[in-house]
Amino acid sequence: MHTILIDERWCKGCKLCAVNCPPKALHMAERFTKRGIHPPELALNGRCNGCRLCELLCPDFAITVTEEAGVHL
Amino acid sequence: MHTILIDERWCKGCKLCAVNCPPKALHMAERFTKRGIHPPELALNGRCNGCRLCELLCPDFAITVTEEAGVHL
Amino acid sequence: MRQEIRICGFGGQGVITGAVILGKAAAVYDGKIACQTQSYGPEARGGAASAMVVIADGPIGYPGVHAADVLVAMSQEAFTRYAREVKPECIIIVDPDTVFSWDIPHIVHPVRSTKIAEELGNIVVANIVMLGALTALSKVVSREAILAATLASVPARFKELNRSALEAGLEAGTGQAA
Amino acid sequence: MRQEIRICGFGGQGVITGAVILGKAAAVYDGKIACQTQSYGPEARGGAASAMVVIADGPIGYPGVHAADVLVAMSQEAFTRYAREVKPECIIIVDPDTVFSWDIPHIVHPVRSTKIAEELGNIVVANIVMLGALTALSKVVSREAILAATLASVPARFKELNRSALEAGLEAGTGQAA
Amino acid sequence: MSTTLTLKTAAQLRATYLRGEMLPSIFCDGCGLGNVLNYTLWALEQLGTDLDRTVFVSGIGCSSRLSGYVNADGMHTTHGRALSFASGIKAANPDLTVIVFTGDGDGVGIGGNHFLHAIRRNMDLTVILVNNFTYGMTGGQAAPTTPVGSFSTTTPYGNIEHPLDICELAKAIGAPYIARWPVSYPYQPIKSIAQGISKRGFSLIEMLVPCHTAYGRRNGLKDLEVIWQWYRDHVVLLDDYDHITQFGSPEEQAALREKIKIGVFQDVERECFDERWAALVERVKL
Amino acid sequence: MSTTLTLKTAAQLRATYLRGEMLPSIFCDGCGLGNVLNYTLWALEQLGTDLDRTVFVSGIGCSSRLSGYVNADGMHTTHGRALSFASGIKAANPDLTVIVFTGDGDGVGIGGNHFLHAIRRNMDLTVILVNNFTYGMTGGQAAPTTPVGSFSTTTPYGNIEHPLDICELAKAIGAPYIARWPVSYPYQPIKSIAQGISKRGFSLIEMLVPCHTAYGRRNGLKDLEVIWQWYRDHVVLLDDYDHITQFGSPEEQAALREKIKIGVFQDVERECFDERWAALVERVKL
Amino acid sequence: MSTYRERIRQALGGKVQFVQGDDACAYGAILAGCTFFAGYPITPATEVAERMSEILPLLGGCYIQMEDEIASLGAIIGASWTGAKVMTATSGPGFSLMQENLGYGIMTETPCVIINVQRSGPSTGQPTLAAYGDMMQARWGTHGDHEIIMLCPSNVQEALDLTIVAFNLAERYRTPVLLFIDGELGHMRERLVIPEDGEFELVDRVRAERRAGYKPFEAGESLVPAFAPFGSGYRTYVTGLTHNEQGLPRTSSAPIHDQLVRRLSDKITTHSDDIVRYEAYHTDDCEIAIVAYGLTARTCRDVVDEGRRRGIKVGMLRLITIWPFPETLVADLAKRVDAMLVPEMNLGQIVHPIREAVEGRCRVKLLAKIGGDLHSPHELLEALEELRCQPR
Amino acid sequence: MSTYRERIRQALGGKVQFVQGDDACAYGAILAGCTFFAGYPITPATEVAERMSEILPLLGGCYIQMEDEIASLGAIIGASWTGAKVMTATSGPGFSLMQENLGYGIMTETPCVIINVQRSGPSTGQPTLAAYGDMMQARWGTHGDHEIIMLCPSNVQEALDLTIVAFNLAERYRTPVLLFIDGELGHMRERLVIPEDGEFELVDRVRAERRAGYKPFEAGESLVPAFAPFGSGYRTYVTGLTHNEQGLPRTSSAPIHDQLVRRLSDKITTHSDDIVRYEAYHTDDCEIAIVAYGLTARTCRDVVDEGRRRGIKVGMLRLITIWPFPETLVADLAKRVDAMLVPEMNLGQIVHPIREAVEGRCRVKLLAKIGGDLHSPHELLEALEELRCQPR
Ligand SMILES: Cc1ncc(C[n+]2csc(CCOP(=O)(O)OP(=O)(O)O)c2C)c(N)n1
Ligand SMILES: Cc1ncc(C[n+]2csc(CCOP(=O)(O)OP(=O)(O)O)c2C)c(N)n1
Ligand code: SF4
Ligand code: SF4
Ligand code: SF4
Ligand code: SF4
Ligand code: SF4
Ligand code: SF4
Ligand SMILES: [Mg+2]
Ligand SMILES: [Mg+2]
Repeated sequence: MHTILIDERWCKGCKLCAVNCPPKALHMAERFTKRGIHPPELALNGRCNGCRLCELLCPDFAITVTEEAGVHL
Repeated sequence: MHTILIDERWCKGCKLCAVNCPPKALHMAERFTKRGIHPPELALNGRCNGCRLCELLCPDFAITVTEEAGVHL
Repeated sequence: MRQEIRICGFGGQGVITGAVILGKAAAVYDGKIACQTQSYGPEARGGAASAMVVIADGPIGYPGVHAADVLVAMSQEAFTRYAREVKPECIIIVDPDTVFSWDIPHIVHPVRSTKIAEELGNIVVANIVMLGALTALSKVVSREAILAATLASVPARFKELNRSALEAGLEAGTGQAA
Repeated sequence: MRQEIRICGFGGQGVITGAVILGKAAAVYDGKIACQTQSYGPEARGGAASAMVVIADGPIGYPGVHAADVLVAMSQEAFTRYAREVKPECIIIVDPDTVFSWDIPHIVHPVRSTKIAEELGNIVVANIVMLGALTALSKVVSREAILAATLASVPARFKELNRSALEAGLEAGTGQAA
Repeated sequence: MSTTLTLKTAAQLRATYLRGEMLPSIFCDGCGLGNVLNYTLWALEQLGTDLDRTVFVSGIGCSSRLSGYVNADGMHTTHGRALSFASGIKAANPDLTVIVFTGDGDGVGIGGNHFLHAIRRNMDLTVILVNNFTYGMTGGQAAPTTPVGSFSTTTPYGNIEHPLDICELAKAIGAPYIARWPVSYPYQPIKSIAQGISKRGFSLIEMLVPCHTAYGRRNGLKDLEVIWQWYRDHVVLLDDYDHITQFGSPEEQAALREKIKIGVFQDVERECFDERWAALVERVKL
Repeated sequence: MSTTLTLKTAAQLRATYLRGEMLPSIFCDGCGLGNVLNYTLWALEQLGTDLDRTVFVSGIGCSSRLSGYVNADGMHTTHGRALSFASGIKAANPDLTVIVFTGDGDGVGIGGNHFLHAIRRNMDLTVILVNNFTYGMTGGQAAPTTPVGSFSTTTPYGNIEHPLDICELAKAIGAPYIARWPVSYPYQPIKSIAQGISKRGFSLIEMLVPCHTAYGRRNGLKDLEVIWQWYRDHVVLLDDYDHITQFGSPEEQAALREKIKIGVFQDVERECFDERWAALVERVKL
Repeated sequence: MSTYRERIRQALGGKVQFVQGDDACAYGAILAGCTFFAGYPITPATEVAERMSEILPLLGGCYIQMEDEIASLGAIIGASWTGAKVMTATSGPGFSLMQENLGYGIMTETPCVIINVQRSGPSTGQPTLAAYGDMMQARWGTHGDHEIIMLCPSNVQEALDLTIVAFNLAERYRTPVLLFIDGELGHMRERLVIPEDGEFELVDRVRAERRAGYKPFEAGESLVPAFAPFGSGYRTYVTGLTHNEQGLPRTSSAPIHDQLVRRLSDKITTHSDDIVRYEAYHTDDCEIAIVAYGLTARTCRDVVDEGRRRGIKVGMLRLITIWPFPETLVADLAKRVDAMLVPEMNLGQIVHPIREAVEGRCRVKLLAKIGGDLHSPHELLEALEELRCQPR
Repeated sequence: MSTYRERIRQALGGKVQFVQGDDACAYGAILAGCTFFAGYPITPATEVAERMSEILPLLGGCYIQMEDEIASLGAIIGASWTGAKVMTATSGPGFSLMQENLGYGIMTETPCVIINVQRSGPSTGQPTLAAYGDMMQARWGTHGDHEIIMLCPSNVQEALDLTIVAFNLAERYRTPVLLFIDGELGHMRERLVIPEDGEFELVDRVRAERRAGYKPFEAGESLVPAFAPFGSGYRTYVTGLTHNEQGLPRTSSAPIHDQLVRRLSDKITTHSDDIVRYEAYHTDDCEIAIVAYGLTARTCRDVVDEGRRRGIKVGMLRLITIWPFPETLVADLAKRVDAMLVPEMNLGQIVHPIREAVEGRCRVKLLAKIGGDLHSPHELLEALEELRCQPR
């Protein structure tokens, strides 16, 4: 089971990860980060297949796919 | 019958006219001009066919083909 | 009389546009002297941005803000940085969705400009909401002037949106002023 | 003692090379102080060229020629221009094939350098012929020095040609000096 | 060269290659410049490039800011001149790997002449040129790559100048490695950047990067999804291009005219400057 | 367009087109630059160009001195920048005929970027670029056109840099008219220059001119006859080239590699800057 | 059909506007009759180009974005020779690149206007922040001996007004004229009133009148030769080489060079009365004079008022023309005051010609400030107080 | 196998030579340890490049001819960051083009040497003739605040000696150093004695010693940071933007900008004692001082001798370091003399800082000469006589 970590200092809420996630496992959270943006979060645990495309397409190195439990940096 | 005029102020004695004259009608004179070079002159009157290649190939606009008698400018 | 207004927040929130419209309202429609400046980092898009307007009756020398008479803050970072440079009687307006804490000895007027704008259908008019609130609360420019300046500054197809945003802001501000 | 030498003519006649060899003879082989300068127009190739050498026992201040002690002229134009800037006792050497008239109150030494060079097989050594003549007539440099400097300045395959030219010049000069 | 990207996690990649103190980047949210950087780092990782012996050079522009994020020697120079500084570095120390980040404006606008001559000399540089059709950093003026008819802050009535095809230009001058990829393709650019770095001589990887802020905004492409889609719709693989040219229907052929060719344009061997210089020195040195 | 040159005598041509007070030229004896000038004047004569409405622009170099000899408006600018001045003249007054004389160093050495962009914009200029393989005016340093192995004052051990093919470069950028001729061919350049002037858009006529003084001297080609012969031996007409490539013997094909292609490389129509600008103004003007 | 002047007003829009210093420069250019602009984007000068690209097509003029600043200046010089009034705009890095062609413009006596919206250098420095670090570069940036004209406005309205003046001076003296503002003023918005025709002077370069005997670089008493545009049949040859009055190269003649280069210099220095503009504020009776220019001078005005309130006899000489430097003006002032305070947004540049002019006749105190912030009224007052306490 | 220093001597040839000023600069560079040269031909500086192109391959160094002067300076700055000692050479038009990258070299603290063999400007002017028209450009040519080091030899031997000094200063202060001669000296041939190792100083930039905690732009008391070449694992980021001690861009911080730019300036001005070189000739008791530099100073020496013979109490201060300007030196001299005569091969350039330093303490007379000819001893003497007759 994969989960994702978001570096909230770096994430700009651009949605590229969510838009390009093949199984649409990500959506943008309602809440604001300190930077004033909506960060992505896993929509339903278990949908993520660990393909890492989000990592590759995130322009801000803000997302990490991991098999460990998620922590916000 | 053609003859050639040389503008001695401009001629640099490069020989291009003489070298490229198809009937070899030109040769370089023995004498020096004021610029210290040997100017071209008609080798044998009558050989020149008036083709004007010398005019076209003279880089210094120094030679004119004419049907009038030659005068040195 | 010299009045100093600062509008600040993230780059991208339209704080500069807001200040430009404010200045235009004063200079072109209220017939005052006005001078608008700004400061931002290379991170214009996302970093801290601050726009200043000085409004006066005569020539304006130093064009910057010494101590604001009015402060509009649309991000925590900007608030923290600029809340120090205000007059004791400064009118302070913040968006409580982006400025979380405002522990200072001033009355702070919270105006949910982002939310109001989102509700109006486009987050980009949050700055116009703030202009409305500012006009209602501070009276640095007239209502007529700010409306005229706003409408003159936006493309035709956005005029209605902006008018609504301004009115919503005026309303929110008037409520606060009470 | 300061001695000023000018070698002048058309661009392309090697007047500068001549002066360089002369300077080198003085500075490197005669152990004197020497300074060589030149002047030419954009028409370097064909226009007037003049090269100057100052030879002295101590540091050389002004590097140019005030009034030449030795003048070598290889074109009429150059002669006409520079024959004015000479000392009364100036040694003047000209090539009578390129300098036609020299109506001045100095003894003028005609040396047919171009012709001599042509006879030696290459017109380009006319300048070296002149160096020989100059050495013979003026003694600004020693014969050993001028020979060494000449040989050091030309590619191996031209050494003999240059040696002959220098000797021809020395001979022509010695004849004149007589 | 494999394109398996499982060797390291993104977190490890970051820790190894990035200057943490430089992040978040100064780029707009969603700007593909970050992707270009990401792909570059993966290429370095694939090659096992020694960062201690690698220099990242750039000019001035959004794209030229990329050099600052890599935790290696770097040189952020003057606008348009990156290739001359890079040439100096490479010529003075051919053992270094020199990678240049530049923009369309920096690289072939003001810097076109250095581009021309660095390729002519075949300097052993890997040039990652970001083409976003605009001068992004200064807010979206027309660039030499701006399509005809496009709007920009200096072409308020539509651009009238022919845009430059950078890869074709590089090919005419003789660059031994040339590729073009849009940023929406992650794997191919990684491979091309790695190939470019491995190549002795000048390598050009032109990255098509959407600039939604400065360019997109004025051309109906402000939305990130929309502009990414535009790039998907407007590119054609070199092979497909050739295939359609030969066998396609008239409509398919007509559609080609609107499309930008992508792929590897050139991959040949050609002796580079430092090899030839070394041979010359070998021949004459005392 | 006829190539009969009987309309005027050389003396009349001189009187009409030359600034007498500028002659004799500053060029070396036998330098082909004079021929280039001569051919240009004949082309003007053929076209009946109005000298009062023609401007000759140049940069700095021996070749760039040519503008000074024509009795017309002229602008002798800074080194490498002729095309930017010329672009300004043409853009400001499209009714003028603008002819540029430049050198290989001036035009595509230091000036390469202006070359690139003037072509990209398709400025309506006729550029007569003299390629003599060297920086002549400064005494013979290596130029971007110097052949590999050649000697120059700055390549005392032989040049190692690849020379640029200027016509191919212009073609890649899209110049609508491109021709290359050696100076020993008189009639073809006259025709090409005339065609170039008539063409709306950027025309390039590259003239191969022997520089026996600065280049030839160091490469066994000091003698005028020898260097003229070199050019005769080292050129091949485009048609012949294609023919030999297709049908030639292996030896003939091998020989091609040493040869420079000459002829008309490009002759197409392409809307030029001032036409497009005029259309834009027409569309928006008050 | 409306006249060209009417269309200009139409293109510029409302009479009272709230616009940036950069915009004002563009408006000034259009009002002055500029029909050709070539430029290259650079912060914080880009808006000048942007405005020109919007307005010029409306008026049938030409805007062209070149490949760099070298080409931009080249293009406007070329265009100027067709008779057009021309301009370019840039900032430090671009101005550095323009130096070679600037010298060409001077040597060929080409009217043109260059706007430099200064940012903080050296090098790329602080691209978005204000500075006055190119003041001496304006005077000495290109190689060889030359004079230059440079104007320095203090507010948005003056940016417009002085741009018109810059064009007029360029036309009158046939020389490149520089107008220097800074990133802060360039991006500052203020009330701008667009003047009516007739409210400002409009100068056109003197045209050649007859072809016979015309020498393109022969100057009469004005020291400025008459101009014949390309295409008018005068067949002018223009070269950056030393040239005779005919315009033909004469590169080895010392007298021709001397005569030419001195004339180019003299045509500016001998007309400095016409060129020099300044504002004297309470300088009649002052003991301390602030000598300021540009943005800083705005604050200094406030400070003079405040200083007087505090009993300091302070005044301000605001330099509007920086080059040619108003040497006598400053020297005369030096005779009358105890001290001069020179606040500069650089490490001390115009203080050099000031000190040179002062010749020790009064104290000169530099208040240098760099990094992007303006001098605050407070620090200026402090400096004043300090000067007051240190008697000579 | 011979050592590198031995091979240098072999490559340079005979110990006593008769060569040009340009050659001497090249020789000096090689002796100083220069291994990288990038350049672009220009009269009258081309011979420097030609010599370097001959010698460097013999020693395994690198010569590269770039596409222009901008690229040439760019290339040597890049090469310098690999640790090489680097040089380029040019003349006025090329030096004008170098201004932007010169500022970059200053801002990034890159050791490099630039030779300017001055010709007569403005613009292309007189390409083959001598002038000293770029003296102020050297100081002020690039945008933004900065200091610069510039040396000015008077003869061929000194051209070699001072080129070595230029490299040493560049290395010691990590900054571009300019060496200015003129077309006449550049092409003048004189006796040159190639000094032995040990007869001259050789300085190398201070190297970083440990990676831990290394900040590439942190400077100690010397104000000069320690250098870590590219490829040595220190991972240095170099930018022309305002940067912190780590080298990272900080473009909106006024204090960081102020600190950086003042340090760059101070590292030169505070070491002026080490940098300033001059020659005082009979200045102890003189009443009139000739203040001269470069080629002109040669003639002035003769003139001082002749003047003394004629009973004029004349001396000469020959400035060798022009920038940083030796202000106190000149100011002190001004206190002791009646008048200064400043002969310049320009319309008056170094006379400005001289006048500024003099502060009216003595008369200052400029003797300006342009057009290519040197001041003749005669006209210098005339000027002296005139000065003597006009008492203060
Ligand atoms: C000499 C100079 N001219 C202009 C500029 C201003 N400038 C900075 S970035 C830039 C454009 C960069 O365009 P590009 O290389 O395409 O990069 P992008 O921002 O689009 O990624 C310009 C014109 C400058 N810094 N220096
Ligand atoms: C900025 C600048 N750099 C260098 C020069 C010196 N320069 C004058 S002409 C020339 C070379 C010209 O070469 P090319 O254009 O090929 O003309 P050619 O003389 O060979 O005909 C150079 C480098 C200059 N005048 N200006
Ligand atoms: S792509 Fe990256 S920056 Fe964008 S929303 Fe996702 S995590 Fe955030
Ligand atoms: S790893 Fe793949 S599936 Fe999981 S969130 Fe990222 S893109 Fe979606
Ligand atoms: S070609 Fe012309 S210049 Fe040469 S020799 Fe003949 S006439 Fe004289
Ligand atoms: S006209 Fe023809 S034949 Fe007569 S001299 Fe000239 S080239 Fe020879
Ligand atoms: S302006 Fe464009 S290129 Fe620059 S960061 Fe923003 S999106 Fe990217
Ligand atoms: S140097 Fe070469 S190009 Fe120049 S005039 Fe002489 S032969 Fe012609
Ligand atoms: Mg771009
Ligand atoms: Mg050439």
